Amino acid sequence: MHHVVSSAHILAQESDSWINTDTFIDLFWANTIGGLEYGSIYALIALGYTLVYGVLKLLNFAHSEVFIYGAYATWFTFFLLGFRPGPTPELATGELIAFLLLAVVVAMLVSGTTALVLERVAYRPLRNRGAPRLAFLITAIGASLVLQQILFLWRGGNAEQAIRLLRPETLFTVGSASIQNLTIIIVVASILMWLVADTFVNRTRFGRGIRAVAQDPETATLMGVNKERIIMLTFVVGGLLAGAAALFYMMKIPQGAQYNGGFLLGIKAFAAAVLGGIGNLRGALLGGLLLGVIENHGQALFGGEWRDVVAFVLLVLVLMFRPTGILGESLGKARV
Amino acid sequence: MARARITAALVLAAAASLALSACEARTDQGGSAGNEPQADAPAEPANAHKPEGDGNAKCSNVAIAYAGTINGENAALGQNILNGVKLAVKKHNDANKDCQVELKEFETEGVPEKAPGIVTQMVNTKEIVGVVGLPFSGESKAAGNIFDKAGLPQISPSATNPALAENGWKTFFRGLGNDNAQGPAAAKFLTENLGAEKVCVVQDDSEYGIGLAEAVKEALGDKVVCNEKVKTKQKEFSAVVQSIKAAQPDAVYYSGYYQEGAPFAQQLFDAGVEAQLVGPDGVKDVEYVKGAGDAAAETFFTCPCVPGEGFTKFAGEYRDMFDKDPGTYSVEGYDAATVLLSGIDAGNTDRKKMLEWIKNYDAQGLSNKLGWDDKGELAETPTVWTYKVENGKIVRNVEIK
Amino acid sequence: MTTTKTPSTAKPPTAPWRTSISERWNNLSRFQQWVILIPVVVLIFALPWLNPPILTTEPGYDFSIAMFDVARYCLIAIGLNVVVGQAGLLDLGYVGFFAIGAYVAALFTSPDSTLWKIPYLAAVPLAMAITMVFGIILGSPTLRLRGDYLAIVTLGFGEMVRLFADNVDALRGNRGFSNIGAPPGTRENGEPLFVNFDGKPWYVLCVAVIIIVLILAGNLERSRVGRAWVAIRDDEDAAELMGVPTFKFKIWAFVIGAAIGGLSGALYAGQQGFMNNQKFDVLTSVLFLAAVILGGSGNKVGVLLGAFVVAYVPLRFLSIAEWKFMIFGVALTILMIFRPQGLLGARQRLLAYGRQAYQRLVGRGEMVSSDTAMSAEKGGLMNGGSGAPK
Amino acid sequence: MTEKNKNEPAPGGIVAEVAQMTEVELREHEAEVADVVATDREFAVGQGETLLEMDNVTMRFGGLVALDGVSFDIKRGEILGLIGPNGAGKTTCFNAMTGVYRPTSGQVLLEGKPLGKTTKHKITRKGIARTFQNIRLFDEMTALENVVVGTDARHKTSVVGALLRLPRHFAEEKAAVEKAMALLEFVGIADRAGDKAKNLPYGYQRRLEIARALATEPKLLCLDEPAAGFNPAEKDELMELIRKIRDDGFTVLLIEHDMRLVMGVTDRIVVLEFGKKIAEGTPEEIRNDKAVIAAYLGVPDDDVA
Repeated sequence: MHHVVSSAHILAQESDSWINTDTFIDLFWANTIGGLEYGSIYALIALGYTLVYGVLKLLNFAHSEVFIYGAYATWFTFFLLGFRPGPTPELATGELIAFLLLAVVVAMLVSGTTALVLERVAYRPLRNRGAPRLAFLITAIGASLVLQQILFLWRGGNAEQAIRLLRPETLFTVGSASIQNLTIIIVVASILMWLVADTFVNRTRFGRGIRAVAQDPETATLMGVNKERIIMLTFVVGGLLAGAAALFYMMKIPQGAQYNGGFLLGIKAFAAAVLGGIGNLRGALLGGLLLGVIENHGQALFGGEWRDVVAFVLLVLVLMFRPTGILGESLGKARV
Repeated sequence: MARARITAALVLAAAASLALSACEARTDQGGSAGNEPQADAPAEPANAHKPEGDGNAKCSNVAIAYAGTINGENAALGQNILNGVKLAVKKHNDANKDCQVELKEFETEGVPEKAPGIVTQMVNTKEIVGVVGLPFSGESKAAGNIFDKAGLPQISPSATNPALAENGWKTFFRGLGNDNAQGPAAAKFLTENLGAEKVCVVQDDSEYGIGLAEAVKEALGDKVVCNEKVKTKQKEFSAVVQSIKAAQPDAVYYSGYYQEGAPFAQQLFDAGVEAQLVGPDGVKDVEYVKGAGDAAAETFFTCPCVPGEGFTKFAGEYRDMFDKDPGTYSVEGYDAATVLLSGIDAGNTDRKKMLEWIKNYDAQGLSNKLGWDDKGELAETPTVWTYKVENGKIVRNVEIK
Repeated sequence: MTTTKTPSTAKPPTAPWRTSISERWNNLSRFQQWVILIPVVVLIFALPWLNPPILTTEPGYDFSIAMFDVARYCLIAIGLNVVVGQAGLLDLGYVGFFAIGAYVAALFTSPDSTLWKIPYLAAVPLAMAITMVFGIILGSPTLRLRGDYLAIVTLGFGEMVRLFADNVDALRGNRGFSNIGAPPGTRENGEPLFVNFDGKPWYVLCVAVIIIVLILAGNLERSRVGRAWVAIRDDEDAAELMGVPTFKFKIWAFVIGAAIGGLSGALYAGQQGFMNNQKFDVLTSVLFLAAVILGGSGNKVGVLLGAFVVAYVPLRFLSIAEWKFMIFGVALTILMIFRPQGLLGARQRLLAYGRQAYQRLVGRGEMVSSDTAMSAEKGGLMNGGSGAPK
Repeated sequence: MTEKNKNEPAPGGIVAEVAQMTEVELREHEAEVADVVATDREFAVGQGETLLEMDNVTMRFGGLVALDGVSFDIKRGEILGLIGPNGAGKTTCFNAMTGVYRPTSGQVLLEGKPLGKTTKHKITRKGIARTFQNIRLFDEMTALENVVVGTDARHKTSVVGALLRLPRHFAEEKAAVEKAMALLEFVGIADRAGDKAKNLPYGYQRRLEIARALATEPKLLCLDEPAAGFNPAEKDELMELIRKIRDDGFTVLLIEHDMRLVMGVTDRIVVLEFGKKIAEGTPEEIRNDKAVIAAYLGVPDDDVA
């Protein structure tokens, strides 16, 4: 990190110090809270990567598109409810909750369906043919491209115009951080979603199936687990969570519905999954939150334009020095 | 506090401009009775050149071309221009039965990478005597020398980067004012009209955004209290917003395009920053108004473009043909095409003659007085107008004098 | 010994048309091959002048420049094929090397850069050298990873190159560099020969470069280096245990791929005359990858074909240009299901002495892969390592 | 290859040619082949000296102890059998020798020098080669090329040398192909030299692995269950091949389940159980060893002779 940034500094010929420790200290709480907010969204998307990786040992590249379909679903839900781009409408609390719940259900359904279709159309034929590993990865890239381009050809290259139902308002401040209603909703709801997912995987029959297949597909099959059904289920669960993440993201960034808008989030969520320990549900949560916070502090230190670089560097460092992530693997093995 | 002061300044400015502007009543397409603009939009100049000419032109096998984004990124902007050109060509061809000018369209997707291939093809197409394009500064840079080499004149209806005219290209003409005009005007608006003492300048990474920001910063001098950078396609601006919040400016000038401008404005607004936001022509688009949500109503725009709502006839014809309102640079596209068409009507059916024709051109267009200096800049610097959002529409505010 | 003498077994049936072409070709002597090759090469060189009616991209896009674009993609595909096709390392950040090459050429020749200036022809090898250094820098930490992880890390590195181009002021972001240098030479009228509005000289230069690179890459392929790559691709652990220094050869693959990527970047910057930070995104990397995979990774003719399709189709059919990513995305997906080895499957000739050896052995030029066109067997890149995900 | 073969390829190729040879010619041919196979090796030097020594090697994986203080040595020119019930640690032992794993404690010494942190490919160059329990050939390469990869372990052509085709490249390539062909004949699969490894019959693949390992010119050849999946006739052929390899001066370490094969071909046997060495001796001694019998008797094994 030091090396990377210092060389950039020389090239940039900046006269002032390249590390803004003042900003870092001044905005510590603001960045921490903001980081948790983004981090909880990363965490939900990361769960999708982690589940699929755990069960199939597949980096599901197209998961970012599963997410962005949820974002579009959110937008269209708002649109069909009669809301239009422009100023935030005044809504009664009850109405607001009802609309948001409707949106999250639609987004989850759309993302879940997308994930299911992806699995059946793209990955299953490969499994049936016993295709080699890299074929899956290339298919994932191809499928990601196709899903993305469907949106591009249908909705064009620009982001959908912002529709927002809830105006962020500062409730109270902690140090430099202003805690907004949106922050609380996103963080709390994400952690709730994660809890549900964790309980599902660790406490239910289907969850046991998922863990069994992740640990040893062959034995699991011998023990009467229907592997194909478990794989489908895994994709769907990942999709549902991505759909929920999409709603939260759209509440935060209402301009988020853009055909290629999932890519960066997807990469970061994957980085989060790896950081926490891929295949590990708790790792996804921890990695997501941590990445969000580190990224925010990183941009305070080095400047906003380096935000994405921080995430990539983190990903590379983790893979190089601790490929099993912080918590290590639990659903399956991390290294091939 | 700041807001109150700004409002007061605005009222004063508005009153002044009302007093200065002509008093003839005009129907206003855009605003309702309660939203009278603070300055009148100019009407279609009576002496404006017309693409239809006198209707007696004779020519054959001659074409003009549009090159630029059509379906690529930022396609809306390209479509606006192309439609303006199409309208001009249609009017010309309808009026002149013996001079049917063909309009050839070339898609560059707005990327510099494709420009040389496309432009080379254009210069190799002999019937093309003049080109409307290229819309963006990057692609213009990549291919301007090809026009120059081939002697094919190009009138850019929207590339405002000043450096483009400094390449010594003899075929480059700019159909509108450049950022050097807009920058000082914007600074003037910020300090005088809005009374801002502390300004944050935010620039994107485009040729346009950087150039304009430089011009604005130079004119603002020590009133610039922070200078932030954003990137094309960026959607998340927390770092920039935090820095601006910390700098506590009276006003923020966003030098970039609406795609990033809209979410930026919204996040600035959400964070409770009360500084007045001002954006340039790249932000002045209905997409911004829809994209920025609550923040849009609080934004001013500067633009070296004349308010189009006075051009009722043009707007009507445009709507009839394309079923939508003219957008940013539609008028400029129309004007540029008219220059070329009138040249053809005057018998300038080869490139050399056309180049001479444009060089010597001196007539009122719909938007600007069109006549060029040696570098291809408009000889008469066009005025810069400010705009604001009212009821979800962009309406004119004041002319910066 | 007698017990181990097994009668010659019948070869598995092969698809007659495919085998016959490649086999017939390989049965020809070097001389005969050249007799056929030379006219073909001459024809390829002459393409921009011939401007054949059906092939032409006009009136939408200048044909000579289109042909240069195609040639540039071919060069890129050859470079990426070394990494992906030969060594089986899925590199999703290849555009990074391309970008570095282009930036080096721009930085050392464009008047917009503050660095000292050198002639374009000196900047090209410099670009290659610097990209090779970057190949080592990026390769040494990442190449210990495998499969999916390698892919994602290379993707990360590619993005980082792009972000540096965006963020570092000296690289001028979107403003870019204009008047990038070009090779010397003038026309009869004293005008410079290499200009951005005439693709012909650039095309000839690029094709010449491609031929040299193909010969050199072929040399590598038919040496212990090429064999080591294929061994690594097939089974890295086994290769290591058979004495192949796998890490070293993976770095070499990366570095050689990087050099070719840098070379094509420098050619691109020179031909364009202007370049900025656009178009170095992951999508472009995927397009490069599609060129390699579609044609058949590991097969030089295949990747040339793939590169031709990827570069040429959007220029020839400008009306569907915006569909290109869709089309290639669908093609990749379908191909992986039905024909993972690509249009032309991998077919190596790994032995310089293979020809004689096989001639002695079976009395014909070369043993050709007995894969049939119908078999969806693993091929090329598609046989890396540990089998399908369970 | 003989001069004759090089200059006048017979119409049917070398296989047909060999098939037409008389008994005497065949002997001569075999001798030539063996000669090429054994090139550059100190043939029969220091027979009986210690070649490889396992010195108190312990391997731990988490809580599992796969090898527990195992010590034995392998002498030059012998065939050593390594046996034991499933999970006794035989393959772990192999992996520790070939550098796949590093011992948790203890060390492996080759010709008196500890292997220490030597990387896998360097261990191969130092003279230990192996085959795999589950065949791991380079599927996309021809049989011949697979073997040539083995010979490459001894080659010195650099990447630049290969790129520019410097003289050494040609010399090495030529020698490699000659030697690889000879090795294929040696193990008896030369007739399919041009086939992709994945298309070879199972038995051929096993033999090809042996040829590939021999190509690295090993001092010690480790065979990991080479007879797995063979029928009795094939096993006999394999025994013959292993003996032939030893007779050519190689040292062989053999892991095998098939007791008949192990007893029939080895000079000495080391028995492992639960990661510990329980016995060591000649086949005769092992056959009568109480500990071994106890270890094996629990599991009725038809193969125990």
